[in-house]
Amino acid sequence: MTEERALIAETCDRLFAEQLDENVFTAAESGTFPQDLWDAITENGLDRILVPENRGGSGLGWEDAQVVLVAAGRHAVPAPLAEAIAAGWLLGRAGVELPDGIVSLGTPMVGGGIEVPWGRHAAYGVVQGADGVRCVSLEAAEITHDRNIGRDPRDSVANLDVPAMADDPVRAAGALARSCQMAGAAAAALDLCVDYVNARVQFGRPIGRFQAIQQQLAVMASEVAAAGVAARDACRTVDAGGDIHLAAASAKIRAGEAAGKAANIAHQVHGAIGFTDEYRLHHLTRRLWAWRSEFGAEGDWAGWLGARVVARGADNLWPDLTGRP
Amino acid sequence: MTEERALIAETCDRLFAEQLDENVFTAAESGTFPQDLWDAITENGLDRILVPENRGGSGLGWEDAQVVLVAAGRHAVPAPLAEAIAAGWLLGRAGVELPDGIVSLGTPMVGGGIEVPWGRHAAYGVVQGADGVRCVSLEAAEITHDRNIGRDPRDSVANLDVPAMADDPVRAAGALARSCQMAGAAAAALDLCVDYVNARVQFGRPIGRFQAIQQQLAVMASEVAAAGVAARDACRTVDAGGDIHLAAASAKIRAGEAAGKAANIAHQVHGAIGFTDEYRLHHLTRRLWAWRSEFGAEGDWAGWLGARVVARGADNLWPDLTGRP
Amino acid sequence: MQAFAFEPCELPAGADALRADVRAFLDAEAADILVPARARSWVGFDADFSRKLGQRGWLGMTWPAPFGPGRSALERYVVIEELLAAGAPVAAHWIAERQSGPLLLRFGTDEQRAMLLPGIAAGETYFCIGMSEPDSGSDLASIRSRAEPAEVNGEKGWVVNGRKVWTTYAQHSHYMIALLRTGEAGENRHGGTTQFIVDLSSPGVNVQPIRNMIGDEEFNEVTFDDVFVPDTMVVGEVGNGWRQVTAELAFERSGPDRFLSAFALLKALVAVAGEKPTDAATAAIGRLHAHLATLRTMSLSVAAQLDAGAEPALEAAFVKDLGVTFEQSIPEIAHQVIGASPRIDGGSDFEQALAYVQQACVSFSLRGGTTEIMRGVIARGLGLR
Amino acid sequence: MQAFAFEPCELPAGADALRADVRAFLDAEAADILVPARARSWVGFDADFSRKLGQRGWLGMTWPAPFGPGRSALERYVVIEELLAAGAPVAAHWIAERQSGPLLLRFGTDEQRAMLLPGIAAGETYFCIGMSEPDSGSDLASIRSRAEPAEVNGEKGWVVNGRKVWTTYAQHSHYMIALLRTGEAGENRHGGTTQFIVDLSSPGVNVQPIRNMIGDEEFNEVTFDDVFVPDTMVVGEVGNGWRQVTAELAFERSGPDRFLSAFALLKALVAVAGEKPTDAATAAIGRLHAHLATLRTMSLSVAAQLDAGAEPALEAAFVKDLGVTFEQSIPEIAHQVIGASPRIDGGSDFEQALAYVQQACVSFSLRGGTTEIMRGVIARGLGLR
Repeated sequence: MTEERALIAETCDRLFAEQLDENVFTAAESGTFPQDLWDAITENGLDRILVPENRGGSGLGWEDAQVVLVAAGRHAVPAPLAEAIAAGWLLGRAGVELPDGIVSLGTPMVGGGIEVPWGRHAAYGVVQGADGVRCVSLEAAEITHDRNIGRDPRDSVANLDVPAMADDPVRAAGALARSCQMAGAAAAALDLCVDYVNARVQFGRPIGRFQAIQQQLAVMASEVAAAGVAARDACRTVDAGGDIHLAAASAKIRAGEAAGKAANIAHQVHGAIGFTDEYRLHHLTRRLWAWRSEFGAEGDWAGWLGARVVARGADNLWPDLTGRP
Repeated sequence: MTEERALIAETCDRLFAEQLDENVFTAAESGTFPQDLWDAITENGLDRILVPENRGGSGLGWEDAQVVLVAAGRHAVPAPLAEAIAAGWLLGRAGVELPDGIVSLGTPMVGGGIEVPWGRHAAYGVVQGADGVRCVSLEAAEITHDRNIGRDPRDSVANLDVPAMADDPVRAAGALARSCQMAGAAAAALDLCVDYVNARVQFGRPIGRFQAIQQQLAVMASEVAAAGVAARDACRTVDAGGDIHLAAASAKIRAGEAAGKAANIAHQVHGAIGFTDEYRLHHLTRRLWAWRSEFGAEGDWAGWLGARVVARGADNLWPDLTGRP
Repeated sequence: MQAFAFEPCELPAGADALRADVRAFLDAEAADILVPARARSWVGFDADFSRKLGQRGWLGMTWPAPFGPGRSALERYVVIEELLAAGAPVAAHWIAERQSGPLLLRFGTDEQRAMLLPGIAAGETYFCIGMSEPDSGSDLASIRSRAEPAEVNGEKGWVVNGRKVWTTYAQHSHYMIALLRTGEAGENRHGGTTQFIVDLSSPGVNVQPIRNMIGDEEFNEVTFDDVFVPDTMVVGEVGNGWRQVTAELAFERSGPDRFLSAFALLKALVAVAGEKPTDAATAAIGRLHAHLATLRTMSLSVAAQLDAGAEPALEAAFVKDLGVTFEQSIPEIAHQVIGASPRIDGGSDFEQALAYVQQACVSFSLRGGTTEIMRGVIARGLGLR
Repeated sequence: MQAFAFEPCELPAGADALRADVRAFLDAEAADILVPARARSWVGFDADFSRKLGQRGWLGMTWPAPFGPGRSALERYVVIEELLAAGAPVAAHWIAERQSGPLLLRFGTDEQRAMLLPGIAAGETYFCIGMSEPDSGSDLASIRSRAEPAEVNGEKGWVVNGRKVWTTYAQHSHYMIALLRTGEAGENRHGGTTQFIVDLSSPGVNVQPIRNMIGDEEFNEVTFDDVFVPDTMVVGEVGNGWRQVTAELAFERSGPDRFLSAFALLKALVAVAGEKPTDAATAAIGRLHAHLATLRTMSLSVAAQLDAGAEPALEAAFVKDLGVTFEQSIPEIAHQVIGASPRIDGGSDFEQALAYVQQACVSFSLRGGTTEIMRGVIARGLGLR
């Protein structure tokens, strides 16, 4: 990792660690916006990391944003940071001015209307219109409040419609951001597991000495490693000018599957303590389950990617795999 | 198990153990019909267990046939016993005379023609015609020889056509027979595994003492138990007048999945010795992989059964599950 | 040769009529339970509902007179599976009726039976199980909560000190069957423990609900500070706790609660697939149906064997391990084939059931022994340990 | 905090041109290989093909002059992955070029290097690995085949007695790098072994092919009866065998052969799905594509780190474990989504590839350490052992 990115990672870890404790989580998960956390985020420009410099952002790339998003995942950050980062990239790419205030992402819902994560707190939502990406004000929006399994706000807007497009860059950017968050949350869950099994003693020895536990954590670690590589690989592809949908598909499929496996193994290894509210694990695992299904679950993206691979034909399978920038 | 069935099981085990050795397998798997084995089978009337008594059979039910088929699976019997048993039931049920000689099953192939296991050795094949089950002579058939992964003959007849029916009782009877065979072969593979891990010493102790091996064989044993119950349950359902397709679907789905898991765990636990020709395991595992895909793989039957469950609707899900005879 | 005993069993003659009665009862008493509540299955707590079950004679059905109608275990099985399939709230009486009652019938005294069984059968006296401790989860033999012989106000008994944790619904229970240390564990580590009936209203008992990650308060921490338990409340033999507990555990490992905990979600999945059928959803439902049918047949077989006095520990362990694997696969499969993003407040029945079961199912493999422990039991049954 | 080092790596500038060369070479030399043969991947044995690779300078690419062109490990990676993706027959030179050559470069003597490296680079001198023994599979430290110091006709050396088993392609190899016991294992059990270059044409060497369940003769049993091995054929230090072997194993755990062994079947699956697309097949292909792309990036990262002199043992173990799990999932997925009943003589390309890989894939997890061993290595890397 370059020094620059290492510095970003350090800044994020310190900032999130300072800002987040059980009270902030409890408040955020019952609908109170974590304003102090958000202010610290905006003061450090984390939300505008992908906004071009001439528009007040850091003008960095997805591989830098990935460091912020992985840290956000590690700390289960209950704030619309991923949405803001992706929105910044989408508007910057489309040459659309980034408004002040919280900007989230809007994607069409089955049955009409759009879903906007943190919609109740957001001033705008970036949507894919017929003629490209638009920034829509949510001021006059009829917002229905709801939450995902992570108890983060997942609101919907009935009176705003967006044509359901096959390739929706808002959905793809959201999926790429979620892939990075999942890689971070899964890695943090693994750290909790390793510490727990080395500390928890049963039958006279740390449960980490039992081969069954070791083999399960080895599987979890492999999945965590794969999620991290898949997310970063996709970010590098986009930075190098590659197609956002192809990149997001690969990352969301691999990181989403890893998220499910990591969350389930983490709970199996922790036993009852992992199921309690007081113990940290659930902040990570509930969000892993939620994020898997947002901006397209693995099944959706696998169908999309598979159709393209099949259409390209067997003879192009290997050349395409090696041809990517 | 009733005494009667225990006696049948004992007879089969003894007969198959006497008849089968490496030479018989090698000959059968390279196309020579195991005539001695077959004669012993027919002399004991095992092939006619489901044929009504007034037609020269034992007039017993599928739950009795299941005992023979499980034993055949245990010993990886390389002969058309399952086909003959199913054919006997189909013809008996349709009131069609059972001809002399080997009677196998014919099912339509994608692209035309019918597939007849052991076709080159069979005198007849039972097929589902437009107006019910028929017994077709294979004398004038143009038979193409081939083999499945178990190296048992899987021949096809180009100049015999059968209308592809949604519900083909020949396919269902074949699937039910294969489910019983798989239950037996998986159980035999488990016995080989338990003996091997208790004998094979590494790092100074039998590898069966390693928790990772124990947990894997526990999973294998659960699958073997489930396969046995699924196959027997289906046979009881048919004996009680239940629908052959519903029964075969449930058994083939559950036993097929168990077959795949059991074969893979068995090889993982055995390591290199399990991969050799001289060691017995592959006679069982190759047939488990082959039988999974014959007379409808799990995916086909799951789609068929799922469509019916969905059509019956959520409110009938539980009543239908408990309503079965 | 490994031989697994899953002899098929026929439900007794009156089973269909009984089943119809229970379904009628449920239509009357539990029709308005919303799907998300049904998804809570046997953690749904409703004392009124339990009392009504008692009035119908469906609690303690298999107990001999004078405590129960002495009906067969398979008749009880029919009642239990209908209640679970409907997601009826059975938590209040669940432990008392399934475990504590049978324990008292087997190891209790006449006095204990007379005092407690009627209340359990009436759906009014609730029990919890005091086994796990902060430092004794899977390693149950290492428990440290102690009962010292003592005499208080001229009554012989024991003074109890210690801490039990993860005790389901202690906050709603009248009694706890507590496994306490009364002597040294000894060579095989399984000695020196005794089961006591602890009246939770006794002075010195403190029950502290533990909020779980879904926000429910199902688990509790129970602390004992010099709690007096009279001699008359010892269950079975002093020092014989381990054997009495393991017999009890084998009994509760194979019931329909081991594979029906996620049934409400499976049912919701069938409904959703009906509205918008896809090949993936249809095939997944067909596969799950085959698994469920097989599990039910295995579970019924074990129930019949238990009824006939056998102790099919290996077969019960198969049902538990296969059952919990099946339950925990349902939210994963629902995610794969429907890919909906579950909203936990206003989402559809399917979304709410998926959101609940996805979180709750990780705890399904903790009750009555974790997956590793169960597979250890199976490995022992195979002769590997 | 667990930090896994998978820094991304850029392929060197000439990689694309090199890739085009290899593809052109394959079109000319391996175009007519049928799919079933391609499915055999790196167990395809063709001395002629190996020699042609040698002539193109594609064997021992990374070796320093005078033995090789000293090209980068990533350039070699491009050649290897193109050969494997095409299912070209690389078995003849495979062990010699990937493992024995690098071992000699690192631990060998100038004399050994001069004698053996040119033949390997030319694709004419083939090696096999003598490690496992009948009673020493995963527990490599327990090997018993011995080398005793001796002098024969005035030449100092060692007399070897014992038995090696599961030795891939010993029947086609000129030399074996044999790990033999030359002293006591000692406290940590890893002492007292030494690596020798054994000339398989020496008197007293007996090579016996072992037919495998697919009918191929890939494994062999090699017995040594008083075989004389001169001192000059000791590799590295006497007694240092274990360390030299483990360094060698880490090196070969993360190459493209760890996840491309079933590529011919994946390619056939894409073709079949093209003819008769179903949702299930399409989604499965999308998922496998994502897994394969991720594995390749991880493997390339490890290759770059090895090239820079690092020893990423944990990262290499991830690639092996994920890679073999990926390979072994392909026949299972093909069975689930296509459900064809593979015929092994006249069946379609897809059926023949499925039949072969379904049987062969169970052996993929045996090479270079079983799954349990690999996950033990990972657990150690996590600080659990």
